[in-house]
Amino acid sequence: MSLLRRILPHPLLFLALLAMWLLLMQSLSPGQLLLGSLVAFGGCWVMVALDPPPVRMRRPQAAIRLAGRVFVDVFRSNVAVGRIILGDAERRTHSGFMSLRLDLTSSYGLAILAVVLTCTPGTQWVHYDPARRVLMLHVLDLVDEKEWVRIIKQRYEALLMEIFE
Amino acid sequence: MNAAAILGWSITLAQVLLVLAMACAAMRFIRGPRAQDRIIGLDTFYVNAMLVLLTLGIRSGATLYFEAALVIGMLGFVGTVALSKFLMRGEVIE
Amino acid sequence: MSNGTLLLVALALPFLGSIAAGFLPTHARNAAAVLAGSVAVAGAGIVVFLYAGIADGEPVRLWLPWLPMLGLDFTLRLDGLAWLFAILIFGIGALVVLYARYYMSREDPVPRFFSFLLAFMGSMIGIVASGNLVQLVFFWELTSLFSFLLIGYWHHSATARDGARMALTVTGMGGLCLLIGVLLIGRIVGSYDVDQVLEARDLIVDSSLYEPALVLILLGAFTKSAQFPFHFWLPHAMAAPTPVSAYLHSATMVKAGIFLLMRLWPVMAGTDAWFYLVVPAGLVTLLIGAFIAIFQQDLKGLLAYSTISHLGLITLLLGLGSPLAAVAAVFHTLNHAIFKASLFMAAGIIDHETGTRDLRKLSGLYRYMPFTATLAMVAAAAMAGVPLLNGFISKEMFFAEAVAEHTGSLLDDSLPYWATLAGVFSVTYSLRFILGVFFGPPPVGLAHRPHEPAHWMRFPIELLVLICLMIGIVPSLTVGPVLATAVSGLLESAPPYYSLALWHGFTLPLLMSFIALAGGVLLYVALRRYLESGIEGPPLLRDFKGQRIFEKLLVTISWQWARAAEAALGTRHLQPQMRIVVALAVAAALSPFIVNGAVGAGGLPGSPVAPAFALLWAVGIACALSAAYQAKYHRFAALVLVGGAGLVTCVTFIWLSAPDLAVTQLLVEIVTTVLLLLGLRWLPKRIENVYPSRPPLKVLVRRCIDLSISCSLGGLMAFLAYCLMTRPVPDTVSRFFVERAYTEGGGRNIVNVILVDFRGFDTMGEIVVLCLAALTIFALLRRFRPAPESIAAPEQQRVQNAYDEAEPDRSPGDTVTDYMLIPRLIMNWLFPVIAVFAVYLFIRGHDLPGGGFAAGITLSIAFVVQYMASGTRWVEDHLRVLPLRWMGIGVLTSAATGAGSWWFGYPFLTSHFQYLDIPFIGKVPAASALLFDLGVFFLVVGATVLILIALAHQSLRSSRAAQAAEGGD
Amino acid sequence: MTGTTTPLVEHLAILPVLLPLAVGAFMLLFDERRRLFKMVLSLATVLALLIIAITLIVMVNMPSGDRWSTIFVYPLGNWPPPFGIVLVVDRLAAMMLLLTALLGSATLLFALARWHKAGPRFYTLFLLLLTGLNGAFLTGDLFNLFVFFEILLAASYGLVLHGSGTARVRAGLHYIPINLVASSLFLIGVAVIYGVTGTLNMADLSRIVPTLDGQARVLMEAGAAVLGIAFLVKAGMWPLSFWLPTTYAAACAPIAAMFAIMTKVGVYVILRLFLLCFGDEAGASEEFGALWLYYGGMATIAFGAIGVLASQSMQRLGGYAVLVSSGTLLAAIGTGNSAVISGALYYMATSTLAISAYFLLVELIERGQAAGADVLAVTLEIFGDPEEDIEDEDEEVGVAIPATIAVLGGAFVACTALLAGLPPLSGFIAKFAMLSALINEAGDIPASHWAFVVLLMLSGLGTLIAMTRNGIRTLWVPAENEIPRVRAIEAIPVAGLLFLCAAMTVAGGPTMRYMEATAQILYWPREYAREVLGSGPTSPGRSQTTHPITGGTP
Amino acid sequence: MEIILSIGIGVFAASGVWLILRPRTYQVIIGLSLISYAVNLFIFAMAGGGLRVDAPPIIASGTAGDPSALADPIPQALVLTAIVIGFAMTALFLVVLLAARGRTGTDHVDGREPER
Amino acid sequence: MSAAPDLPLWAALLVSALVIAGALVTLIGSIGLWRLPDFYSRLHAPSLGATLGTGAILIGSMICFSVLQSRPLIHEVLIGLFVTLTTPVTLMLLARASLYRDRVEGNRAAPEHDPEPTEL
Ligand code: NA
Ligand code: NA
Repeated sequence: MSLLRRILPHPLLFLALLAMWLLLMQSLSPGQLLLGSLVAFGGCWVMVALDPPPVRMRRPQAAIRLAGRVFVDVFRSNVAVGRIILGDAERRTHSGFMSLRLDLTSSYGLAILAVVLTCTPGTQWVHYDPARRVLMLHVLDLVDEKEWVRIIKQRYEALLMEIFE
Repeated sequence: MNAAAILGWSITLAQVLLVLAMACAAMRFIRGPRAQDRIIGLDTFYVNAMLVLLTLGIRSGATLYFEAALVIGMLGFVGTVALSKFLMRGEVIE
Repeated sequence: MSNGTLLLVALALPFLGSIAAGFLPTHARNAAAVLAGSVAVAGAGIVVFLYAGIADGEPVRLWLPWLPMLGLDFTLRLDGLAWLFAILIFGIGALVVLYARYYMSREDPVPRFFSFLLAFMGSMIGIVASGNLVQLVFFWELTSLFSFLLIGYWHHSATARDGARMALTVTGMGGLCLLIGVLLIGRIVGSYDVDQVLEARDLIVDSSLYEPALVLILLGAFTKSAQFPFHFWLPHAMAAPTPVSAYLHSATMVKAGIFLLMRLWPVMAGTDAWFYLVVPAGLVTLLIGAFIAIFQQDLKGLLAYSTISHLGLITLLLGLGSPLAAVAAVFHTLNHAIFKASLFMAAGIIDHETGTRDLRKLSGLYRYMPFTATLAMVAAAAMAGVPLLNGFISKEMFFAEAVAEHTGSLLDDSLPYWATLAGVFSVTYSLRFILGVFFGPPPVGLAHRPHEPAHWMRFPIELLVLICLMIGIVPSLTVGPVLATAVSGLLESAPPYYSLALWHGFTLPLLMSFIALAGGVLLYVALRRYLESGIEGPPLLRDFKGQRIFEKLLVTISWQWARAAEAALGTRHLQPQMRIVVALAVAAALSPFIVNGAVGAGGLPGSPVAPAFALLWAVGIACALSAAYQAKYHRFAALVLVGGAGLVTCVTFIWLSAPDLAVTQLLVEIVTTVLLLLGLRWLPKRIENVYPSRPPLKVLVRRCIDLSISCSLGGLMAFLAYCLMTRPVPDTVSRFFVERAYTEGGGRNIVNVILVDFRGFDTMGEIVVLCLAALTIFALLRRFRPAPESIAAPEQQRVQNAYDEAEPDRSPGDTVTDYMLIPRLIMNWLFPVIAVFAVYLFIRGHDLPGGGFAAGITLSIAFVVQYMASGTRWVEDHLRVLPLRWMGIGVLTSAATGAGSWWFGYPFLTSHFQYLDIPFIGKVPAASALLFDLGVFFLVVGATVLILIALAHQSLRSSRAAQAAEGGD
Repeated sequence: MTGTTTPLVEHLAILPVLLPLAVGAFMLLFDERRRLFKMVLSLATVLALLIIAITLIVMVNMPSGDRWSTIFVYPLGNWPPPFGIVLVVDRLAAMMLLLTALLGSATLLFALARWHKAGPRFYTLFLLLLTGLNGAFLTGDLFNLFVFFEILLAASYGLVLHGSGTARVRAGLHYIPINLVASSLFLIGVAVIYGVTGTLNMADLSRIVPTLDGQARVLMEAGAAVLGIAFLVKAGMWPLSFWLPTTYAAACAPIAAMFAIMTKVGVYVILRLFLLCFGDEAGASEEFGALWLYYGGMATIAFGAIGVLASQSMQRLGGYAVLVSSGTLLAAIGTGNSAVISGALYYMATSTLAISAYFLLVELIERGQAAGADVLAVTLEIFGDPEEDIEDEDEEVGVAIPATIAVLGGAFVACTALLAGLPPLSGFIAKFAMLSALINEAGDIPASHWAFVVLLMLSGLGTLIAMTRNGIRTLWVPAENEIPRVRAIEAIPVAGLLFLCAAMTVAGGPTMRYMEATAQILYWPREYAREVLGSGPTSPGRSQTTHPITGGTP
Repeated sequence: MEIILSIGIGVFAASGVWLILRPRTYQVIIGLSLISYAVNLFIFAMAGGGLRVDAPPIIASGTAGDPSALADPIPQALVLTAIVIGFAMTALFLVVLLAARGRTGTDHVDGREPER
Repeated sequence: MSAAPDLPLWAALLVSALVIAGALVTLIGSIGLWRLPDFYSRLHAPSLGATLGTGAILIGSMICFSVLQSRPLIHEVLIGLFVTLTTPVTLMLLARASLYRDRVEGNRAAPEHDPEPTEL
């Protein structure tokens, strides 16, 4: 394990880069595999120089569940937001800021949460205070704040904590 | 009406819609009123333009326009990040 | 050694001597004088040696090729006339050198003086010995140049400087006219060769260009010889050391004009135009010079005006156009040179011994320096035309010519009276010179008691006065043969009969001489009181000072008018220049249409309009117009808007089949945005709205002009673009590229193959431009001095830091850390991803959109992203970037790839490609062009990173400077 | 290896571009502390350029076959013209290369006394400027010309700003945007010409222009006109030249001296393209724009002369002298008379050398007032460049000897004579050659020629007046001023340049003959086109199928 | 398409020229950017064979290209070079204007405020 | 209109539907940019195009090219991935920046202090 780490410092990154290379080249030929491995290997070593916080993924299968949830939510909120936009003016005035306390501390987990919340139309990550562990959001349809807290904490945070902590 | 024509017309329609979307975004960055409005307009403008490129690619039937779309997808955010950071910090690189 | 070569030696000697003298130590005055003296003596010796042949009527000639295609060969030609002048130049030159050795003070840098003097001597010889008129002008201008240096020799004195400048300006101007005149003669005759010109009288006189040529040549001659109205420079040249006055302003340089008139006399004189141009000039000069000379208070001024007058006399004689008058002119030239040089030297001695040249202070010097006084008196008598002295004979000849009939005009008929009057004046000023200086009470207030000078200083005067006497008493024995030779040289034919006898019986000229002598004495007596009152200048002409007018004119034209004209015709502002450039470009582009009629659109049908494309451009146009509108007060908005316009351009490129352009444009767009933002940091806030209510009318008019200029250029470009896009296609050279890109360039992306192979040289140039821009930016930023308002950290940072400081649980910098917390993580991880993408773009470039440039920019964006995410210090702690090295390696790689083809014997940049069969991998294209592209990649990374980072570093530097300033307080 | 290979000597054509480029880039690899190494290297490079230029002159001057002169065509990448880019060495190009090398050697030597320390990476900038100049003179391709123009401009921006300081930055603020606009015009012109003719090769262009139909010809002329404006901005024609005196006055002495050839690039290109495209064989487009050049040139002479008179500063005077020189050349080209042009070529060489010498000299003369280096700068080690500013002015820059002022004075007089067209140096011969050609034109002398003659004379007179005024003010008046300290390596370049002018006088015959032959060849565009286009690729048949080096089939 | 592109080029150029005739350095640099877009499009429009949709000059299969089926690659190559040079010059001018702002205390193009 | 590629009818219809749907969603998002009343609301608009709009068009593109070249061509996935990863970065930075600006300027649009965390 440690030998592999010494030769290949970020195996996940390596795989991702190799996949990216093969996708870009639209080919699975041995030549491209070799070339892609070389490039990905170089990329990993570049990353070593940047010294990122270590990634520890405990339950990769949870990640797939998360992806599914997000996919569904994104679709749903697309529809919801589209209605708000096209609907009458009154519907567009329910937006507002809200905060919630997060238990998640892994920076990767936070990053994914941020991406998810921001990608989902209707919620916008504004600010996270790591000292107080408070996340501030802007929500387009802020009728029931508790409902939003529930969605975030139960649908996403729990899964993320499962994956990263 | 054959398949190619259907596809051709749909793509034309899609392009008109997308360029209209670009126009909306452009109106936002032309009118403002605030700097942040302009940035968000530009960001949307970039994404919409990328989609236009994709439709052009579909119509041409060749993957030659992919790189351009990928450049927007991967690096288009750099400009807007710089703009946002400038608003927040008054400086892009500290 | 042939005579021609000897002549060349005589010409070269002074110049060589001049150079040698220039290298002598500053105070080596004996060595310099010996050098100069030996040159002059040797020259004189050579000239004397050459006499025999010339006297036989055969000029000494030498021809060396120089510029044969322009009719200018180095030609020497020494005939009788030139011989006479040459001997004067060397002979008097030798005496002046001897004199100067004692005259010049120990403090003066004498070698330089002798150097100039010798150079001048050589130039004079050059004039008289020229066998080619252009060559004559060449030496002519040289005399102007060296006389300038000689007059200005004592350049600490303002009079010397002004005198030198005036002399140069006037004679230089004349020289330029002379050049044109000579060129015209050359056009008429078909040659500048003196021999040929002298044979072409009919051609010249009958030519329609005769009058212009004559006027121009006379301008040259008159300015040099100080003829009215160009006479005023000569008195001011008296600020020169006296040896210079004696040499240049009596014996030689002023005679150059006379020489020129004599030289061209056979082919130009004798016409009405000649007579009416030359005679009046000479006459007025003769009279005015003599008249003003009477009233001079400066000894040298008196001599200078008398010189002017005598030059006028000679000019007048030449103007008459008769051979006998020409004889008289030659003779008087010789005589004047001799007596005037001695007089100047005498004046110099007086100045040297008494410390002044002011006639009001000088008096009764006879008792202190009787010998010098006697010599001066004899010379002055010669000047006055006293019998038994050389001046008498030539003046007698002048009177005779004045009486003689030439054109029968009123001017001709009145000449005897004017001549007599001039004679009267000359007697008067000669008397004033002698009586004023040597007689009367002893002088008062002199610095020291005057005495006789060193003997060798007086020797030249003795010699010259001796010659005066010899010529005056036995002319035909002494000067007769020489004169005859000179005259035949001048006339280019057998001389007329003339007699050099002293006594011709009781003739009208004798009577005129007598009247002149008596009248002169009477006039002197009459004017005595007036002169002793000490008033400077003549009664009638006192307020009319040519020099003053000239100076004023010169200053007005060459300074005040020039400044006004420069301001009126030019500008030092950028905006008008830009307006002119653009407007002229539009005008120039439209001119062919105006001349040839409008051109319509071509016949091509044009592609059908896609509605989305039209809409896209509506957006693009809106972006551009708003950018134009907003750029003044809303910089940030303008930046965004330009980004929008750029994106529309990108989409257009893609739409119209140019993926490479789109990729490149996009990448550049991104980098440019970051760059401009980096710059915006250093541009302090603009003060809003200069014109609170309505801009003034002037501004509105200017805006209207700008608007029309910009619309016209826009319209022009649109028009040209439309015309050309709808024109049927010419068979362009791209057919070649399209057909060969794959088979011979080894790439499917033709654009990329063009860039790295067909036109790889362009790309190499382009990366050099990028390299240069980066280096310049780097250099400029090394000494960057930010605007005072922007030195401090931006307002946002100050506010946020203050907030962090105020909160108990936060420390400064927390805001930004929190702000960047998640973006930073993502952006860090993007680094290898973007880098891989860059590699992809690079490798695929030869076949698909991409290539070295796009890859390079992409990689540099990867760097910039890190800088933005984590800050300069952090990035530079983790990634070591040496942009300058990258740049050097990049250019070298490209160049070395190009030069690699030499090894195979092919021209630079000849590419080579091959498909390598690698086990497991299969066929891999390996083109040398890829290596070339690698160089491009390196350079682009280096240069772009250098530009961005050098700019980003300014924040660090200024914060460091601010800290240092705080620490200092 | 197949096919014939290029004789080694033919690669000489690329060296004037490649050598300074490679050395300049090479020096980027070393940090600024290795100054001696860089000095030696850059000096060796300019000397090599000088030798190459002389060799090329000798080579083009050799008769080849039935002709008395040789044109070398160097097909880059071995692609045959008009498709690939070619370098063309003819008499004119060779002469310009020599001038550049001469100026380069002189100014570099001068700069090594102290100016090289005034900013980072001086040597690279300087050598790349030479690259740009040489490339512009050599290239036979219109767009490649643009690229080299940009190289030389980019280098010149860097060098104008070299040493920084407010005046230079302010000058750059005008110089750069104006040239950027001119470059845009350049591109528009090139694009139109390509759109009409479908080619970028100059020789090909000269072949195509006479065959264009009416509409195409008008469009082509419009493109050429825009292109012409771009060149005229660089050549400094009035009223496109107001930036020039300010810029030249602001640049440090060796750079201003090197810039003496920058306007000549514009003139060179106009001369070349004008005669190639609109010469005697251009059909209906013959002499297009000649009147513009003629009267514009004369206006430039007038404005330059006025400026020379109106200048208080010696540097500014030099800038205006550049304008006079440019105007003279432009008007001479506008006459369309080959005799005038051969005189003008001689004049070009002379005035370039003279102006260069003048700028160097002025700095030496005015050394007393030299502004000190000012700014402190901090640099991060990241660039591998230590901070090192130009040393204090107290540093010994030369020995003050009493003769210095005399030497400087003598040099100043020589410059005056050169610029005013007075003997004994080549300025007189140059002016005489042009005047003689103007006056000896067949038939009656037209009034416009008289105007040109008068302007030539008056500009000479104006220069004489102004230069004596300034020379007296600086060299003769200040008796109390300190004698400037001058180093030998500063005096030698000035002396060398002036010596060259003297040599051009003495060897007037051969020099003038060269110019005459140069002018004549410019009048035979068909000959030029045949030489350039006729030269195929090095190995026979490249344009058909085979690749020069055996490669695999794709 | 031709007429649209022509008008677009014209407007870009006109806006750019309007800006470079303005007195503030920042306006000039924005104007130069717009002009360079216009010029690049102009060069691009000079393609022999006119504007082409869906015909990028990239050879599909490994054979010699067919000139009539592909867009003219030369203007594209020229524009690429022009883009790079334009970028370099924009960067350079930007730094010069910053330096001028710092040294002269004004952002006027003449390096000094005009006297009113 | 230049010809579109020749797909089988089912694919053509599918691709057309996806592309038009994507474009429509994107347009709605951009209209939101125009119609939504304040900046923070407008922040939500672009994510329509960045998610569903992009996704639909990308899938259309993938189907199109896979059918055309008769092999799975899914490199467009990368575009979706990067858009998903990078758009949030911009929006997060922008949202926080405007919050700062509004607070400094005292605009009503932004709360003066963070709202208290909502607890369940
Ligand atoms: Na969202
Ligand atoms: Na490429």
